[in-house]
Amino acid sequence: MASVKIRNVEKNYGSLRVIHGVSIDVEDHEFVVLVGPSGCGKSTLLRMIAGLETISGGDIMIGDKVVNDIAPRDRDIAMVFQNYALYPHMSIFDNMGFSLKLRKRPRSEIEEKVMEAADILNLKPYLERSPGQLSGGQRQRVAMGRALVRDARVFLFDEPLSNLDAKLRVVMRTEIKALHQRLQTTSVYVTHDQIEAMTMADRIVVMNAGRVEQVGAPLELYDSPANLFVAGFLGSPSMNFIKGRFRRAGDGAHVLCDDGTVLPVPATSGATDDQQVVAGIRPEHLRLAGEGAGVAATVDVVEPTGANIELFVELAGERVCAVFRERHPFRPGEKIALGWELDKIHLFDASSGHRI
Amino acid sequence: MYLRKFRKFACSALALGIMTGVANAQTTVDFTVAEYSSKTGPFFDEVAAAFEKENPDIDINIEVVPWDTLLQRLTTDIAGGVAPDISIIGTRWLLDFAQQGIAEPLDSYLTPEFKSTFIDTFMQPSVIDGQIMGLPVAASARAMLVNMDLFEKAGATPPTTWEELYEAAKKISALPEIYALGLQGKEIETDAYFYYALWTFGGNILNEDGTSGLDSPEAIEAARFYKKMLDEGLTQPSPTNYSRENVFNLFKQGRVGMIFTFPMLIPQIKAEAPDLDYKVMPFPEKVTKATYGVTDTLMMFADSDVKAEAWKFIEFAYKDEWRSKFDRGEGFLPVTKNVAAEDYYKTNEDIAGFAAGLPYAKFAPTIANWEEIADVTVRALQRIYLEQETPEAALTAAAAEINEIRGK
Amino acid sequence: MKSLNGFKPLAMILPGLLLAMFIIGYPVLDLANTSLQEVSRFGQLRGFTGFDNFAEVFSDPLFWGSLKRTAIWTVTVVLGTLVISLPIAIILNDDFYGRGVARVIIMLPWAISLTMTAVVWRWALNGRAGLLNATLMDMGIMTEPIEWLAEAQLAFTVEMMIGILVSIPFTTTIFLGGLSSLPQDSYEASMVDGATRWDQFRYITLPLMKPFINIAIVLNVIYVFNSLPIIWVMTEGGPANGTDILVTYLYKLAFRFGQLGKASAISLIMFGVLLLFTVIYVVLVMRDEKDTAAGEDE
Amino acid sequence: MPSKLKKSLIYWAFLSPLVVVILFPFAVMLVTAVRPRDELFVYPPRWGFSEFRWDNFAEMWVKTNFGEALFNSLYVSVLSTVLALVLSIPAAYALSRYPFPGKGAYRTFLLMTQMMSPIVLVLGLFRLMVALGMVGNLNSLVLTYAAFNMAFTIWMLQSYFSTIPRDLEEAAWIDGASHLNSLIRIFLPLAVPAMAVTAIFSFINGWNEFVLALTMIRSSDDFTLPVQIYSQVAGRYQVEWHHVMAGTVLATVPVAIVFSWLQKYLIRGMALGAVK
Repeated sequence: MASVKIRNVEKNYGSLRVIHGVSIDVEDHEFVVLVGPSGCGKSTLLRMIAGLETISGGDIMIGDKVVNDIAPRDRDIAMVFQNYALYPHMSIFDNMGFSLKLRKRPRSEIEEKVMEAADILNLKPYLERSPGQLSGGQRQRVAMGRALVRDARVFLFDEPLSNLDAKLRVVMRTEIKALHQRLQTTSVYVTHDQIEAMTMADRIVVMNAGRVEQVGAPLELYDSPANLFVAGFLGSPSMNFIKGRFRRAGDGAHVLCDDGTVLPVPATSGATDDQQVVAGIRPEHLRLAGEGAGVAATVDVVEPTGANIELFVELAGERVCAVFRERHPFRPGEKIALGWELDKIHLFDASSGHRI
Repeated sequence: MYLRKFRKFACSALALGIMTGVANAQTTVDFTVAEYSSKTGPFFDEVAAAFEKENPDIDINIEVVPWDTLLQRLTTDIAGGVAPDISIIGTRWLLDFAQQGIAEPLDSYLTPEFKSTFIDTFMQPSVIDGQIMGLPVAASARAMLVNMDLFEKAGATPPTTWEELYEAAKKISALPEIYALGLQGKEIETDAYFYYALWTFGGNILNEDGTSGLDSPEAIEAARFYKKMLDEGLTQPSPTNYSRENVFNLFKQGRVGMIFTFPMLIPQIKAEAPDLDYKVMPFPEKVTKATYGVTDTLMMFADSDVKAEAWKFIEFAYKDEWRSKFDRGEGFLPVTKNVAAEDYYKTNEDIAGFAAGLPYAKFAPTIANWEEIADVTVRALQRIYLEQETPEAALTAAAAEINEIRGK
Repeated sequence: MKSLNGFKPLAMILPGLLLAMFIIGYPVLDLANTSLQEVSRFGQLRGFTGFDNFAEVFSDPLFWGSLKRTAIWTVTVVLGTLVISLPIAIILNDDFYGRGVARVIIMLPWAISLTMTAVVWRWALNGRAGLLNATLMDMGIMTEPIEWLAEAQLAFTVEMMIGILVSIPFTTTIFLGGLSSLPQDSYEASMVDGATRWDQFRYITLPLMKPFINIAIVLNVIYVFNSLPIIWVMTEGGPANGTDILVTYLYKLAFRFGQLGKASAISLIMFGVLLLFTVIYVVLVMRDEKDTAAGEDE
Repeated sequence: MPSKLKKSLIYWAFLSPLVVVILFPFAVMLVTAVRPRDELFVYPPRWGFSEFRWDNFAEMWVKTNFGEALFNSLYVSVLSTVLALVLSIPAAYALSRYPFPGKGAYRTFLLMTQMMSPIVLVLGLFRLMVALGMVGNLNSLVLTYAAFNMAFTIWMLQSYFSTIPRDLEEAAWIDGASHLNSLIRIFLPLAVPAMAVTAIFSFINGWNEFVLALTMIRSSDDFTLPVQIYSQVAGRYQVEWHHVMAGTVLATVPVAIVFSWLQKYLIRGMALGAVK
């Protein structure tokens, strides 16, 4: 197995710079997910690790060797492509065993390896078929099988689940995670789906417009997002943001919104008085306040998802979303009051977006 | 000009729907003209225009056809039932046309005085089984052209006999990158190039009994002579890559001392190699003197339904003024006595050189399947020049094959 | 949604079918009829003679010689064209400086008629006055001019090379069409799998190009088998019939020696040989190709 | 050195022998066409010549009636292409859209029509044209060229049409369009590249065809270009090579230009057609 070190790597297409000095260290056996909106450069970065894109600046090291100028085949990496990139004219068996055939491995070894991978991914009944005769899910598994057989030092995944239907995506997610726990191969996984990131990653790298916003464990990012972008990106439904001014009052503190609403915040916050701030509260951290407490809000839209109820309310002149496990009989237009644990609210500097 | 054409197609496209032909008042004489040079088409258009002025009710439709595809054109026309009324053909095909009943005998049309205008030697080849099946329209006799500069440089004298030719050849070939004799070995008239020697060595294309004369001792000796010249580098190498035209090009380039050619080369030399000093001489002789007379024939088609009008045009076209203009323009020998009597043919020593051979001119026998026999002969000669077979073996095999073709 | 009954498509096919049947069908029947008749020099049918023409053809040594040369001619030209056109297509499919110019030049031989190409080559190959010898001698490659068309073997080789040259544009275009329809991501996957450029060519490009190669082979064989102008203009099948292939021998028989019956027989035999080849090829080679491409989508 | 430049050099090195061999005849043509007549047969043969004799082209234009031949070639090539397309578009559409009895037989028939080369059929074709009373008329060429080209045009169009998604038309049908105007308004605009490709192929076949034109056309002012130029070489005692080559150059230039201009269509047409 091997670690993957990315040292302030840059990438530009002509004069346009798409990746600005990114540095990430993927430890041995780790499962790191690169997540971000489409066009943020995550796939480009992955392809640079694979060697399918040239590196404009900085270094990429696999294990302890700089691989900038090494051809993909000599980097000992395996990759699962977004639309599987299976060889249409070869059988599933040949598809999976192709990398070994290229390295002139004996037939018996190829058979053994392919059978083993087919077992893991229960592809045995389809080995003699051609890709055209398989379903999306099956083809996705063959793409993975091909990577398995390669038993490379690093696995690269380029949004492998994006072409699957929602149900199958959940199943495959768990399968990939189980596979990693079993094989412990260092993996770099690219996705735009933040739920995949949260559920699969040992560590997540949130990227935006060619820059790294934050790197950390899923829950660390979820609970203490470094900036507005990360806060808004992770979590579904996403965090609510309300602008206002930070005010200290006695031993407490609050945020005064433009329309006069007062939002209680922890006094320990490092914000300075009258600082323009953005208050962030996750929908599941909002709860119905008792009589006379909490902040006034009027119900706008009620969306039951079965497991819980997503409630959209008008609060401090902004649309805010709250999630409740219990089935309260909310009716549009009803006046309610919402409250939250002081340690659950986040404050960001309005101009820089950084966490305070 | 284009508009007229467009109208013509539009109405014929209409004709596709309705098959009725449009009966026109004029009678049309279809005349297929073989193309000797870029001057041929315009000349016959001029004759036709003049004729149509005098005979407004007759329209002459000229169709100019390249020589190489003339036989194919006539074959498809006849097969398709749209043969022309009159056509220029190679005399060597005349027998086939006559035998298949396609050519119209002209004796009944030919008035005695019109017949007397023709030079007998040229009339002879178009007479088959006593019937005149066509009129000579173009004639040439072959002769030798020598490059006087090369002869002076080599200190050789233009030869009159094959031995003298051989001696002179050795001197001329000594000159750097110069060859004494141009030897044709490819395509049309490759066999004629051999007949010049065959005849002068005393041989003949056909023996009295009609069998092929190719395996006669004289024929073999003539072939051996050519082969000797080739082997000793006295001719240009690989003759089988040299068609008639390629050999003449060598002469124009001044790279060859002697060639056997026809009068039509003279105007070319004047245009393309103006300062070439050449002299026209008869073929070298051994046993006899000989030259190769070649005529083309103007023939009328038996199933033409405008024979009278066609004949009228023929008589018109044979007027001295037209014949003289035609012969001079194309560089042919005259076929009619009056034109031959013109001083141009007396004073012009080039033409005189070619015409001098007429008394002893020999003609290719008008026999059936001539093209095939010629092809067999050419193939034999090519095998000899390529050293694939000795002259004797090649010629005997060829003679056998010819006899089989002729059913002798 | 089969919204149209079987009649409408037939109606759409009919006009084209009628024209083709009429314009091509009639002459084929006429040819068949002629081949069974005794025919005069000028194409007049002289009555039924059954298979005499065919018997005459099969007993003619020049026919067998021409048949052998036709096989050599077709195989060499078609294979030569394929072997050269594939790399050319791969290059032209890739992006490099001056690609546009290269494409136009490669396509140029298609813009000029075969007859003209042959006339120009014959003029250039002429022993003494030809520019080819001149150029080669100027470049010092040769000291003595070579008589390219003097001897059958060399002449035939030169003609085959020109045959290849003029077939390259058509074949390259077919391959370019094929190459640009290949799935690009398979190549990236193969790079990761450890394939060198040669492996990519052997295991991905070639197998996926099979349908295009087959089409190119069938069409080229048909066009090359029937190609008259190059050999006719340059050597007329000579010297000593050394470069005659069936179509030039047939043309000589029909229009120079006037043996139309025999010529018709040969043309039918040619059609038979070509038909046989195409049917066998289509059944054998292109059939198994059909099932691998079956069931394309989910 | 940037990889693209290195790659370009390697590619050009590989292409250069072929490019030289392709351009050689064109160079010979050009050099012979502009040479003064008395330098045609100079020894040793050389590329150079004393002066550009441009009026060779003018002389040739007049002497060989080149203008008329050019018009005839254009007339025949364009009309036969239009006729071939008009007849093959519905057929190709039917082949690609509807299953119908005898479809396989029809496709094999098309392939077989390709197998009979015109040379072999020239006598029969001639008799047919005589029966139609069209011998000597350029329309006979228009018909025969269209008939011989149709096999390829139908096959080419059909393989392209089958790549055009059906749902566009089906949507039009639902909107109430009849089959005919869905074909014309929706389908054909999408098929323009394929039609361009087939048009080029058919045009070039018509432009360069020789044997049929030689047999069918009688009077020299109806000759098409290939026949007109060939007639200056075939069997004449006096071959004016500078005119022959001048004619060949002029006959090649228009097609070469059309070619390079529509070239990208050709590739795209072939590609999308995927030649199934």
